[in-house]
Amino acid sequence: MSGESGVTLLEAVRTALSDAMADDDRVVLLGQDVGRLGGVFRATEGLYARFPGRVFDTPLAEGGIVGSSIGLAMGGLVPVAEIQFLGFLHQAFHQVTQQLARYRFRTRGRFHLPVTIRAPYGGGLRMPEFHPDSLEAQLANVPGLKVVAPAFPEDAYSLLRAAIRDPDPVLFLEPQRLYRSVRGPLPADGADDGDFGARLRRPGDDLLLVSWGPSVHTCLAAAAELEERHAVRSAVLDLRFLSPIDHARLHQEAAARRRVVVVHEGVRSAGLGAEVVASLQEALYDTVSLPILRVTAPDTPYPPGRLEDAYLPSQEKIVEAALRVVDRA
Amino acid sequence: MSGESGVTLLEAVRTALSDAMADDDRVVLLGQDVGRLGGVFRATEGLYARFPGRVFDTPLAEGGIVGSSIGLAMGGLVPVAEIQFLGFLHQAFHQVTQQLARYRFRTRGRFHLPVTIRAPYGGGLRMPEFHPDSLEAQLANVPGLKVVAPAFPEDAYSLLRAAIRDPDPVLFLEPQRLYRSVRGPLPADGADDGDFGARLRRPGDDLLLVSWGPSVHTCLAAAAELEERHAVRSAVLDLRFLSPIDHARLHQEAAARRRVVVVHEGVRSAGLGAEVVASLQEALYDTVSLPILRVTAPDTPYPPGRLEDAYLPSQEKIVEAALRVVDRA
Amino acid sequence: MTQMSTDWAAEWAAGDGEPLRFLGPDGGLVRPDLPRPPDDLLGEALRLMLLSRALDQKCTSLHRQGRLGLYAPVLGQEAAVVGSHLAIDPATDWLVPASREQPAMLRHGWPLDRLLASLLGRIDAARIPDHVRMLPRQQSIASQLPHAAGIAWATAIRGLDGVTLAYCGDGATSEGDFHEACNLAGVMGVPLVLVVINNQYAISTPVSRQTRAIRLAHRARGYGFPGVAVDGDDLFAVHEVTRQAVERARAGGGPTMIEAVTYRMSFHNTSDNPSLYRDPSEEAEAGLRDPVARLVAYATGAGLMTPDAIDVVEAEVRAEVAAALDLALSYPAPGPEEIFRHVFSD
Amino acid sequence: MTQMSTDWAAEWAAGDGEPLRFLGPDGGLVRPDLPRPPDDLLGEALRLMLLSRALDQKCTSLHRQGRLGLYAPVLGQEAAVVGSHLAIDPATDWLVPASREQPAMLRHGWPLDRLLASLLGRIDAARIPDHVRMLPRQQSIASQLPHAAGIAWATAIRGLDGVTLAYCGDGATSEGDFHEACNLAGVMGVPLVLVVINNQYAISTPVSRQTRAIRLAHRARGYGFPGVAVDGDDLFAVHEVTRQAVERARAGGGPTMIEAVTYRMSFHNTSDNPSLYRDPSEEAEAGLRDPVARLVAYATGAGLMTPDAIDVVEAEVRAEVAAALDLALSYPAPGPEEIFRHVFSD
Ligand SMILES: Cc1ncc(C[n+]2csc(CCOP(=O)(O)OP(=O)(O)O)c2C)c(N)n1
Ligand SMILES: Cc1ncc(C[n+]2csc(CCOP(=O)(O)OP(=O)(O)O)c2C)c(N)n1
Ligand SMILES: [Mg+2]
Ligand SMILES: [Mg+2]
Repeated sequence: MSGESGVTLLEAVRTALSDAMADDDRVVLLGQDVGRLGGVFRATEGLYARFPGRVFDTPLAEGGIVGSSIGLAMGGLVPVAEIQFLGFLHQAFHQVTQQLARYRFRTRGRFHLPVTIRAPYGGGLRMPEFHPDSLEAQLANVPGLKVVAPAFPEDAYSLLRAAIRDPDPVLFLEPQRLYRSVRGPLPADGADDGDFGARLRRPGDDLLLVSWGPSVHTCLAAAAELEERHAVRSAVLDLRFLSPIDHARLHQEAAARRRVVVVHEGVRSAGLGAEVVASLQEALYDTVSLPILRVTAPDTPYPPGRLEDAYLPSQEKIVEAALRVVDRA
Repeated sequence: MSGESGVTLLEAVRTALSDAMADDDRVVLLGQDVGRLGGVFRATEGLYARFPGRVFDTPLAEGGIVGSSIGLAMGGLVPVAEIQFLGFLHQAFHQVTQQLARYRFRTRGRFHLPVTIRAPYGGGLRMPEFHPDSLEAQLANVPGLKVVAPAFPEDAYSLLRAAIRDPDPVLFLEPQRLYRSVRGPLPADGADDGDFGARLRRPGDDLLLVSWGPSVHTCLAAAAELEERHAVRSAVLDLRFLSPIDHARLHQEAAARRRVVVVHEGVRSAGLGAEVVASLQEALYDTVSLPILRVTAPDTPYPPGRLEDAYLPSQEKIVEAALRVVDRA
Repeated sequence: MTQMSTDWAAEWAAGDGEPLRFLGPDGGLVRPDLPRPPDDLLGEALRLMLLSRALDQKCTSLHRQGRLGLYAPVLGQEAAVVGSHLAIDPATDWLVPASREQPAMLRHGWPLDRLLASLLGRIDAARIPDHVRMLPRQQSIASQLPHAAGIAWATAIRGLDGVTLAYCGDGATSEGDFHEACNLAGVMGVPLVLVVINNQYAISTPVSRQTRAIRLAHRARGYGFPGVAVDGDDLFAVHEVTRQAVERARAGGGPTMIEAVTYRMSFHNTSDNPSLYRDPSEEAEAGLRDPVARLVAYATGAGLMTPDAIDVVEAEVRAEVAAALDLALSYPAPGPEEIFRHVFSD
Repeated sequence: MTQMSTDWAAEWAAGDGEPLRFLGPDGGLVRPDLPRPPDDLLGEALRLMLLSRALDQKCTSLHRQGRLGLYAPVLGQEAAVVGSHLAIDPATDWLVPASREQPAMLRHGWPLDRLLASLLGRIDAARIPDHVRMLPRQQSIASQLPHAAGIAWATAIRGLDGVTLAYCGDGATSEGDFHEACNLAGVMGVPLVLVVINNQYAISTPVSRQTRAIRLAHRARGYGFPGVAVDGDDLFAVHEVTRQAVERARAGGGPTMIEAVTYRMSFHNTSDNPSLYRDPSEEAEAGLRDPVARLVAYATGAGLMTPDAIDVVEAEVRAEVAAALDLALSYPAPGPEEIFRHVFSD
């Protein structure tokens, strides 16, 4: 799936932004360095020139970016804000949790906020502190927010288009490690398919690997190794939507296999994997009479440099967990 | 336990602060209105007069309160900061997650931060937005933080003393609804007992109710009703420590009963209850072959006024969940 | 007063920081160099200010009776709020309140019965009408300011001519949101008028513990736009200074920061007890600034209104509040299902 | 220069906002009214500045060879950093860097080999020695400023006489943390000297898009303490202005904000490509400001140092960097167990 053909995930993001701006002139972009530079990853490259007066370099203030996006939406625009790295969303957390997520509820629908917040996240690029942090569990605990995490160019395109069209706020988490390393086709008709569910990325009857974002690809690699070296056929479920989660699909795929491993880059405690396990336990307590293992980052801060290789959920750790779950059967 | 004798939880907090300041002159208090007024709940009443130059009213800026507490600790003091309401910790979230929680790790022990952050939280008092929010799940997802939530005056005293003595940062969550409604003794010797584990608040062989903070008391009321009206004997486990969780004790008490209900005021999705269930599922998948139910707030923003009665986990909902779990047996 | 050409921000900046004042505490005009304030302004303003007092009184007593939740009166700050709001046009302009600017919300188009409904927890009846360009009260101090900057920015991007009038308190100026909003508004040159209601207190914290700045309005220069401090108990000065700032914003001249220096004559809210942190003598002295008494003294002194005429207005606004309250109480209280509505679009 | 009595903040505030300058781009002294700078200052400063250049050069080439991670050079900002740091005493005072102030970190007592170890991921060897009063680099823009305010506050509460010298960039001044830290420092009157290194850019964002303020130093008045803008490429002006601010802070006179106006002559960091957002002609012109060339011109012009003597220093600092690098490379890389250490006290 991370083959040679098609566009990169970064190009898919850029194309989605460009098409959304072309289709709806209420769409504006704002963020740090998204203008002339085109963003530190070049996700907005060329848009500043192509859409004059609709792409804005902001001052260095995340709270101001999210807070003013709320006002831009109230003022009739459709802002797509970039937070340079997801870790820095904490600078704006009060605006996200207290304001962005609650205006519709607070005003009984008088105001609703078609705001999309894009942010690169995830490890593997030897980045400094904060830049690789995965905050999805904290965001999934915020009522009134939708959280989406694509793992493939096709999703990056269609889910970003859907996020921008959504009348409510969407946090769009972009796996930075995959920006240039993953290629794939864009959706045929250039639009999204309106499927807001989880997706099975690989079939397999023995075991279910559940993940999202960057670690979907680690799971796929682990699944390949499990098949080749251990004759264990693991299915890989890509949640895609982290809030709300597609519980129905999750239960269905887990029930079909009775063996489950959840994988994510965020820390283990109170991580989103816990929600996945809790959801499965309640629904399938008598079917999944097996431990559901979580392969995650440990409960320590994200370490510098090469140490991240030992910190992140690796192919090796996933294979090991999968074998444990299967052997127990 | 919420009997008539002893001190209120609020008095226990005040006494702990006062004793800590008397024992160690490096201890200073800061926060909004904690000085002359003694705090909006009067938790620091009298301390401004009793400890001149050691109790500070700060400007209205939570990030500055947490951020300067970090500096005060580096400068050789032991700051105890009050965030007027836990919901407003999001204004300071970047200082909490990126800075307070990580300096020891970042500097390989060159700096450690004996900082205590106190914050009232929880519902039931008809408060405006944000004031009742329960953020413990988000805090438990932050590596490098300890999170403590007392439910009784005795714990409010001893755990706050322990938090202030702790060489590392502690988030101390004070259940505001219990401030004046719960009474109890202070620890005999006035010091803490060094037990940092969960506590069984009520015995019972049929079922385990797991909770913390304000809802421990809702669980106790539900347990009483279950016993009287349904002859169901429910034990109540008060976690007390939300990060790290006392998994060993949790597993032990759950294994002994095989039926578990988790109760908290925070929203359900990615709530701390999910971590409790996931921890139990992995450890006891073959013992607890029953659904572990979560009685929590729904995945919606905290509602205004009387609506909170329908929003919060009530005695009625807990009893209902408990009976479901027992019947399934 | 539109013909006046003085640049108030420039005049203030050139001075020693003292707030601009046209109307003295005794109700006399202190600027012979200026034309007399328009009489229609006086009438509309006085009615709104008296309505505000009647509302404060009613809500406070309802709270005492346990019939209404927390209430934050605007008592003593009426000239600052009414004088500034009278300078905008609700038909085109936006109002972004902090939380106690009730008279501004009313003039902007939120019906009195709806406002009361919100205080009584009748959340659906309290819904701000679609045509009213106003944000709800903000419970998170200063968080409304980036929203105000964004609304004004959208107006500029879309080439509309609306101006955004935002309020915040002296305490709010210490929050990062205040700073980020002001700086963004400056860089983008948006049509925003920010009125800082400096009522000397943030709950128990006096402004002297809030900042060491002599005047908050000095902050504006650090954002590259004009700032001006004005006697917040002087209806005419507040109005004229705001009018000029709105005019500048409408003409594309960017934001202005106005510090209205006033005093919170009452408690922070109905759960607060000021005697724990401030001196009765201070309150007594501050009472002499009372903006309503000042305006009444001017009106009667200048022979523009008789005491009787003012009594009539007071009786009318009290009746208005009573009638609106009955209506508000007639609206249904929300059922539990409301918890699940309006989280996302259905 | 300690005998000088001019209040620089006052002189600057009285002017038109132009940064104070003692030493012109051509290396000539432009203030005949001032005594000649002390020669010992020149020697120490020039060595540090040349060492900084040698370090920038080495780290950049190591990065190009894939032997070192991201690196952020201080090229072009040496006078601003060195001139200000030379005004404090590492034995009593605290250093709170932003991130690229390498020469300040070195002078404060972080050995060069340790600094290089940090860039090479040898995290334990890089540990700041216990006796060195310095915070590590801060990756979260402006987040170090409340820490600096808190350290200075603790010094005041404890009655110690240390001063805290903190740095941040022009971009950092837009963050709420900048505002909250400055306001707190003002209210508490803490011994803090904040040097804003205005190098004209935050990655690709020019300061003109960062704020509409004419000079960032004007912000100080809004916090109630002195502010002053200085030519950041003029070692002597930066040093003297900082020295006076430190003196004031030590005497209990509270914080000062110093804006050092300079230019980021290089890329933001080794992953950045400035040609995408700025004009080569702009860089060429800015090159004329080069603080090192300026100081060399002064030293040689005034006959205080010969070009040969300067070549000797350059050779020495290059050797110093090379030796420190060998040492740094000899330190062990961390093993995976390090991930679990230093999360909490053991
Ligand atoms: C972010 C945040 N922090 C703290 C509070 C608690 N609080 C409510 S009102 C208030 C004081 C506000 O003072 P000011 O801005 O001067 O407005 P005023 O009440 O004087 O109108 C505080 C601290 C809050 N609501 N929001
Ligand atoms: C809170 C935060 N937001 C964004 C970033 C990404 N970032 C790193 S450096 C930088 C620019 C900083 O500019 P400035 O403060 O002027 O310092 P300079 O790089 O010029 O020394 C940005 C936006 C960050 N590190 N932290
Ligand atoms: Mg106030
Ligand atoms: Mg810069």
